[in-house]
Amino acid sequence: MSTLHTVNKSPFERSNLESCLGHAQPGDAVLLLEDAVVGVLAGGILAGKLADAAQTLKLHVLGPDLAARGIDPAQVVAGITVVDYGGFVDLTVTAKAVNAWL
Amino acid sequence: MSTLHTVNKSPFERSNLESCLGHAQPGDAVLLLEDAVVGVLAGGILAGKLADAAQTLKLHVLGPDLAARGIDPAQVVAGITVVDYGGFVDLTVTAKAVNAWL
Amino acid sequence: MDEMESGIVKKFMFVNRKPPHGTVYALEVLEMVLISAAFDQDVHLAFLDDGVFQLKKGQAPAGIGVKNFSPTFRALEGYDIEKLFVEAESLAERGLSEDDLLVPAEIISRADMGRLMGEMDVVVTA
Amino acid sequence: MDEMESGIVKKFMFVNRKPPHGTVYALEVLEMVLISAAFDQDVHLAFLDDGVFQLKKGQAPAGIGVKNFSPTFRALEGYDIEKLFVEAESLAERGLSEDDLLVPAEIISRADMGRLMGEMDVVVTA
Amino acid sequence: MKLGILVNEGPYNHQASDSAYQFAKAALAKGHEIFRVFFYYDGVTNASSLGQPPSDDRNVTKNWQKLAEDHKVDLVVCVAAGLRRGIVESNLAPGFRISGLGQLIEAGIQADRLVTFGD
Amino acid sequence: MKLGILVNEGPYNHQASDSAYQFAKAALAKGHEIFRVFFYYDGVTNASSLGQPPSDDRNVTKNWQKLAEDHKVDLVVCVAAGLRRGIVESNLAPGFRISGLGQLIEAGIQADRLVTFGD
Repeated sequence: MSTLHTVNKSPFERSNLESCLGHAQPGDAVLLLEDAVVGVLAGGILAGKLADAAQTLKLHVLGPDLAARGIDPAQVVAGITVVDYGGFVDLTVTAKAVNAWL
Repeated sequence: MSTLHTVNKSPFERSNLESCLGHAQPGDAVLLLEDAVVGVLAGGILAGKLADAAQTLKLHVLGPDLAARGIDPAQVVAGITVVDYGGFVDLTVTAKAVNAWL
Repeated sequence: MDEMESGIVKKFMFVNRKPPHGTVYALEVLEMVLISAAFDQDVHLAFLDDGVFQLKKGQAPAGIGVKNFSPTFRALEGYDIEKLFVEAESLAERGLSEDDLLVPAEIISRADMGRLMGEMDVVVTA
Repeated sequence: MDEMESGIVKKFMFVNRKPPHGTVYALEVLEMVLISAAFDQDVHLAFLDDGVFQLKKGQAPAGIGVKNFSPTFRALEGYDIEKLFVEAESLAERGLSEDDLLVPAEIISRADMGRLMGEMDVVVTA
Repeated sequence: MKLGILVNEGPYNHQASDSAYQFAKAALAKGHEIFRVFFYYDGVTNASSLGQPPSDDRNVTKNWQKLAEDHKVDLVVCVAAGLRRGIVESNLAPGFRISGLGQLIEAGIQADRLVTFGD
Repeated sequence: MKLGILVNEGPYNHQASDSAYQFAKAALAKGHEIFRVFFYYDGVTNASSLGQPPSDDRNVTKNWQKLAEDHKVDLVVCVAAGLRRGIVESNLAPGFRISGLGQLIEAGIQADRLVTFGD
């Protein structure tokens, strides 16, 4: 079974997304929530890195956190799935363990 | 008169040192304190960037914070001056304003 | 209050480098800014790095259970706080443009932002 | 206590990614680790990113007015907590080497650290 | 499924406790059990009875209390972290209890998943 | 010279308040005046009378109180930030006073330098 990794800080400000991606195993799920959601805009400089990561990891972003910051789900990098809190719970239940990259 | 910039977070973890260096004006003073001091080891990957910055800025690091983290002042990148809290006060008084990169 | 009539006018800058909602800083800085209006100072607001998201249009935080304070930025003009500066490079790196901003602001380069910061008497960051 | 005799043994990992002293996390994680020893679990400590500085020799925080808890790492062995893993790349990036560490620890690659994390039942990070 | 939750930060300054609350609500709505919510580090300040957020803002402490009332969720504040930060019996909000760190390790053992929210 | 200090974080979780205290002590030792220390955001929790850190650790609140006693330093806690976080008159440590954010702006105007400590 795979791990769910959560990242809650802006990848422009902190290294925790980078560290997460450097340790996650193929097939693991990653959820970006809280301030981490600012990194997912298709026009941003992290788009390429996220698209690459989506080749081996299951990337998700929390919809309520996107909405809070005025980010249209249509502008999110392709390959990242938008979920709500219920989806976060489902990812937790499906995973073997949850690894929070604080 | 110049500005004193303070940076208190690890430059390996956060972007605030980078942002500080991108905005500081020639002749400004920069003080690394608290967790930011972990970036100053001559053998670390930020040594080159700090040495470059020391060409135009007056770089300082807080000695008590180095000691707390077991870092020998002799291992600090050349061009960075070690100061104590009194030195921090002197830098503050000498500057026109203090800009904390939190 | 005496302090509001000190006669001293300083260049104040409130620096915003963090996104809204993940921390309270954006909201509480705004409270500082509103208070500062009563003191007749030369107030500047700077938005750089992730702080540019504070001015993003369309913020709807009901789903995370917190209040939407972003319309308050529109009220700043009524307090004569009109010097809002947004860093161009910060917008571009994040895939944002001037059209994304909910209030008029002057878009300036990183180099100009650095120079402007250097002119300030008091810089407050959260 | 009943919970100490549950018979369940899980692989626990305490992940340390922050330097000591700038925040309380390193100290309070250590308190968690010490308590976990009473529960007969399979306890792992991981030090990566800036967390490697927690194990740096020669920490002397008297000058910043806080207590030096780093000797506590030497006491872990007495609690049968002996699985300490330090990431090689994190050390190298920071200009540190195995000689800088105040306790014996297994130095492993980032790839191995990722695999080890993937084997855990419970991962606690601060 | 039985879920444990660890909250590392106080209310308002960080979104962590809001996210933890929304997660807990969603988990309960899906029929899962919250085995325990443990408050550590600055997370202990979620349990202050003295907080009075502006009336147009959410009240994080009351959110937790309602969850405890409606679903009998066990809200545990770390005694040592609380002492450091001034969260003690005299200002503990109803619905929370103070106990030791062992309660967190127990949650890690007994719950099927432990989910951490922090800075 | 007259110095103002802004403290944005609570004690223990972040070093910010320790650094601010050491800075203030060093400034006083050099003959400077501390015009005011203003506690904002989570910084308000520096003023809790209920904190009881372990006996072998420093007591940040007492450090501030001693500074106020010995040097008449004005320690001001933001009323709005305090209300949010449960720092109110009933648990305010002696030596601190609660007032409005205007006290911070005034410090920015009246002091020769304003120095910020935070996360």
